Amino acid sequence: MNKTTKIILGVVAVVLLVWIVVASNGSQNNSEIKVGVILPLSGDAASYGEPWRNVFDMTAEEINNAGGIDGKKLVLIVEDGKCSGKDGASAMEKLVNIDKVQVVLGGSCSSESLGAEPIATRAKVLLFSAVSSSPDLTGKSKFFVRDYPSDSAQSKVLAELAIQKGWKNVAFIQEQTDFAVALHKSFTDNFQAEGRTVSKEEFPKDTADFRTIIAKVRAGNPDAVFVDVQTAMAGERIFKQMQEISWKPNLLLSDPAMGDGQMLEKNKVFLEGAFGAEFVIDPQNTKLQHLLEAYKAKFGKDVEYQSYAQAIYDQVYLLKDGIEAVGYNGEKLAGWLRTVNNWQGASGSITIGADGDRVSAHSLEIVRSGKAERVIE
Amino acid sequence: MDILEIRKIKKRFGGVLALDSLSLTIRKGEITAVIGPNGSGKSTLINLLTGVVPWDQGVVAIDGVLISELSMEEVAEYGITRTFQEVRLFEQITVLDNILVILTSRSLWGSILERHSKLHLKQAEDVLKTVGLWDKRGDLVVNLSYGQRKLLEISRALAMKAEIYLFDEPFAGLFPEMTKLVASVLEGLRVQGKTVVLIEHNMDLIRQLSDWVCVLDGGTLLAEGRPEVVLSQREVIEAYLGD
Amino acid sequence: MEYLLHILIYFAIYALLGISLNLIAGYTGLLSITHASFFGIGAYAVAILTTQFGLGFFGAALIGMVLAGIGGLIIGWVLSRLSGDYYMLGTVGFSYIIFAIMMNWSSLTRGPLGIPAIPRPSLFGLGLGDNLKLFLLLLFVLLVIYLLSRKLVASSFGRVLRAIREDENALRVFGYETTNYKLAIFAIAAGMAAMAGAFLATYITFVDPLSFTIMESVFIMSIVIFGGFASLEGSLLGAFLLVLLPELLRFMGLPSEIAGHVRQGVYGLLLVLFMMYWPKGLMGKYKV
Amino acid sequence: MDYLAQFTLNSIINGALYILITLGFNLIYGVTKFVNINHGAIAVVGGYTTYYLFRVLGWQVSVSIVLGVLVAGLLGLLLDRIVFRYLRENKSSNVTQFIASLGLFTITQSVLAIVFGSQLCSLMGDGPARPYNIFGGFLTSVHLATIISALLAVFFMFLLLRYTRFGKIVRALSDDEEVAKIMGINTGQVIGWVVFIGSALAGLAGVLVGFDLGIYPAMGLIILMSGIIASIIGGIGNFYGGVLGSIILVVIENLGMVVFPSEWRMAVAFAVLVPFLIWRPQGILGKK
Repeated sequence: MNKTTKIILGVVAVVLLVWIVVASNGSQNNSEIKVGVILPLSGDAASYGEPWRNVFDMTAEEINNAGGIDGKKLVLIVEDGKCSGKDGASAMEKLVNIDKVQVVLGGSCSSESLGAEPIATRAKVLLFSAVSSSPDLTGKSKFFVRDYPSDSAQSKVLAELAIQKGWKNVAFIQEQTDFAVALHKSFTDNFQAEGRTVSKEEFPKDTADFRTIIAKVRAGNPDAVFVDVQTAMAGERIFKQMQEISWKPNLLLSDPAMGDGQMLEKNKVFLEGAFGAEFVIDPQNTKLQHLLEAYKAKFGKDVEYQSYAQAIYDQVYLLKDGIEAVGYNGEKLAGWLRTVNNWQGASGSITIGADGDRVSAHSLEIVRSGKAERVIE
Repeated sequence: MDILEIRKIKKRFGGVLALDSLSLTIRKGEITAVIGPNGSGKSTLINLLTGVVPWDQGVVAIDGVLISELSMEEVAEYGITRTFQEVRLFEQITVLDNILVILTSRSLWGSILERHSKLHLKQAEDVLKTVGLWDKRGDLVVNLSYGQRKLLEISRALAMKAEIYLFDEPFAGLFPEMTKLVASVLEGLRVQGKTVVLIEHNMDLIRQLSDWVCVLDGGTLLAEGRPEVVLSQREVIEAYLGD
Repeated sequence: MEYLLHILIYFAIYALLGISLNLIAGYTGLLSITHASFFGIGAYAVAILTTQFGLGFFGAALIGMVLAGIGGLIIGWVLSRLSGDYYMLGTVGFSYIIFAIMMNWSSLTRGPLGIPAIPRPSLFGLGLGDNLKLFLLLLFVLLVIYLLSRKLVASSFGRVLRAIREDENALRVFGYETTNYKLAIFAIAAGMAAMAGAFLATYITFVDPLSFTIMESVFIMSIVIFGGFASLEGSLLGAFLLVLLPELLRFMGLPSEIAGHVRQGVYGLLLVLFMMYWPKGLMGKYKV
Repeated sequence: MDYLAQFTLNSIINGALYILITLGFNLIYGVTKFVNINHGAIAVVGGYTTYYLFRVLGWQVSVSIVLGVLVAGLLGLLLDRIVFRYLRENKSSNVTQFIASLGLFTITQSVLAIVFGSQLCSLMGDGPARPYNIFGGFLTSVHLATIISALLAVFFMFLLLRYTRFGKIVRALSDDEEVAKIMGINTGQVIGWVVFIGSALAGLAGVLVGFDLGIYPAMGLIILMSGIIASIIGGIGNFYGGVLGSIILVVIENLGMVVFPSEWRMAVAFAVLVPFLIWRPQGILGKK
């Protein structure tokens, strides 16, 4: 590397620095509302980020076509959080300091939200997540709100069912994500008593080969198997490989699997009689149907991770109502969101408690010929 | 007085018997030449004496002390040092550093805390001057010519200030004036009473320099004695020209 | 300005990692892909000790450095017999084992949940909480470690390391216990990486296993490769470019779903080009 | 203990996959003498090509499989010609080539992610493959295909190496490149053929994984790591070593799964690698 290339590199480095300083006092022109979004777009969790990004784009386009918010155009600035605290913080710093947003929708992985939250609190920017479900985020900061229920509610309902069914040993096949870990923990707290046991086999995200895990769980001949996955696709791979060793145990599903109508339909024979708990999903919900059709029309395929998609869809519309009510200000919006009560969205009625979490009425459901039907006690 | 003695040393590499119960004595303060056609066991002998290769059977005595095995690190403690036939220097650092690394303290903490005394630099200067490389001290070794690298290896050995020097074909490929320089270095060592073991093919140099000659063939000692006696023996010449 | 500070803090952390890895890779010729694991050990030590045992930042960071140093000694000893791409494979193996411990030992590290709410450092009661003070502290540490490394590299110890890099067996014949030197430098560098991890933990106030994967080790290795082997200033330049380059790509307005992959692809391409045309890196003095 | 049958069958299936990967890897290592990380990504490319032809364009399945394997072989050859031949001619160390292969791996993975997205795509379409009950355990048609093709590959390679002139040359080359050169062998051309065959085998493995479990861009490293560990245990560069190593690794992994929780699977595999690296880096069958 002779002298000249070193000089060129030096110049490039200086230009970089100057550009960032200049760009860092960008401004919020008043003809549009710039809102930040943090999603995992590369690395291991990219398989979640891509479909969610489509939902964000579609929803924003829908709002803008219908006249935007207070007549202003909604502009989403998407940053890659790579599902890690470090990169979540980087994305947040950029959105807050360069794009000067008042609201950031995200992070998706809880690690992104945990990384971004301190920055949001310092900069008095609303961090509004539709997907992060880690219990560590509950009531953590005035500026953190989520329209996705914490997981303990869901597990409690399923634990009660298991006890009522008289099952003694429930085996978990649990994905190594914050969501799934929390689900297992709250289920165990509610179920493990009077001689009832919970066993667990974990698998890293994006595992494809479940053969040995399934064989091992089967060897413990549990009364029921809790398929505790973050995505319906992971569930689908497990069901496929269970059928390949023709084993049909009693099944409990986490809500990402239970909420994916398309996956239920495809595996309806195997999943007949499987239980799950979701916050009130009724297929007749007009907004939900509209979301599914609009997504299919725009992207030519059914929406993946339906339970998250609807939470994202509602989140953007909730934000629209909030801005129209209290204006585009992070602090006021954070306060306003906490007052939301029984707001009708694609994911049913949304009420957000004082601790910033969505109060959920998780209801027990059972799969009947490919459909998730509510079980009325 | 025998400073180095090996008795009935056997060394086998897979099917090949490199050294076949070889016995040899090296006298102190003398230049002993070890000659023989390629594959006669010369390099194996040197590698054995510098702990690179363990021996299967036999005994090695240094200064009368019997030792069962020799690791590379201990070789210096026994006052032995060597040069390498294929020239193994520290390529991407300077000539001076190649010498200083030999002079400085061996202990871990010593080397971290060591202040560079003038003594080290002086010693390095002397050693490099003897081989005429002092003005090249700032160059990276990788940029030196073949001859200069050979000379640097020799100066590195000198910097060790050892008792026994094993030179593995030091003259190979040298220009005449460099050959004279190296010859004078060897004679200088003899004057200081040091012991030199010289592996070389050039018969004139052997006659000129060595006090004693051992001829190896097929891993055994074919003959040994004064150069003029040994080199004229029929079977020695045959061994060289035969195969 | 806050954003600039954020990037400069990341630059300092990765410069620390680059310098420490350069001591092993550039000066001693041991290309290790475990560095992110020591980075992680330091971060987790601070996270666990401050949140569960109530230690202060500096005490926890020190313990983290000692732990990483011990880890470095063990891994260094195991790998001391290997060289070349075998050595690198061994480090990949250890890198994965440590990542699995971070991810699976949930009673200690809370596994994928990670550890939130890590306190900011404070010295004799005066808070060093806000980013500027934290950055100045980090800059001070970086300066100290940079100067220490320069002195280490210039000393006889540094010269022995470079000789080990060039021809270890030849050096052993001249009486050097080379394994001890390799272990020493490996432990020192591991400690420095743990210090960088400590700062990451307290800056982001949250750690999770996904920040310390094998690909992170490869990223730190590429800082040393681009900057240049055996040149501490090269590592500073490498960290400067590789931390700023991705941030710049954020401004490029690439459609963000492919921006991440484009960045990954570009940096892979650079790895290949550097190995082919500039194996010494931009300011390096040693060709691997 | 009826799951014992299922465990053995699982071991056989995984063993077959590892054999396919190690066969290709070992063959290439024998002549190029460095650990090529991109080998894993080439397997995934094979899988994706077949996916694109068969599932997207709707071509005939056997045609798309053959083309998938060929594309993988050609890509391996192409990259060898562009990058690694240049490095070989410049006498680059195996470490340099290792890092270059790491760069290529990152590029291939990013391109796949951009073109096909990061979603997992299964070549099987929906629905499970039909299971056959074999003494208590279950195998599907895809698993049978995997086992048969692994056996065929081993047999074909055995014949090729043992009885053909090309085989003798390859064995001479893997023993000692200089000797082979002296014997007047055009090593460049032979290496080209070996890389092509090895990459094609990797492509086959990628296709079979695609049918059985489905593929996603980041899968390359996981597939390859097991292959590398198996090669080292058995004896890297040695034809039988790969096969033996695969069987041993699979047995240890599955035994480990009985004792340890399943999330420790890869960590167990690496933990097995470490003692081999220390005491027998050349593997069971290899020579020093």
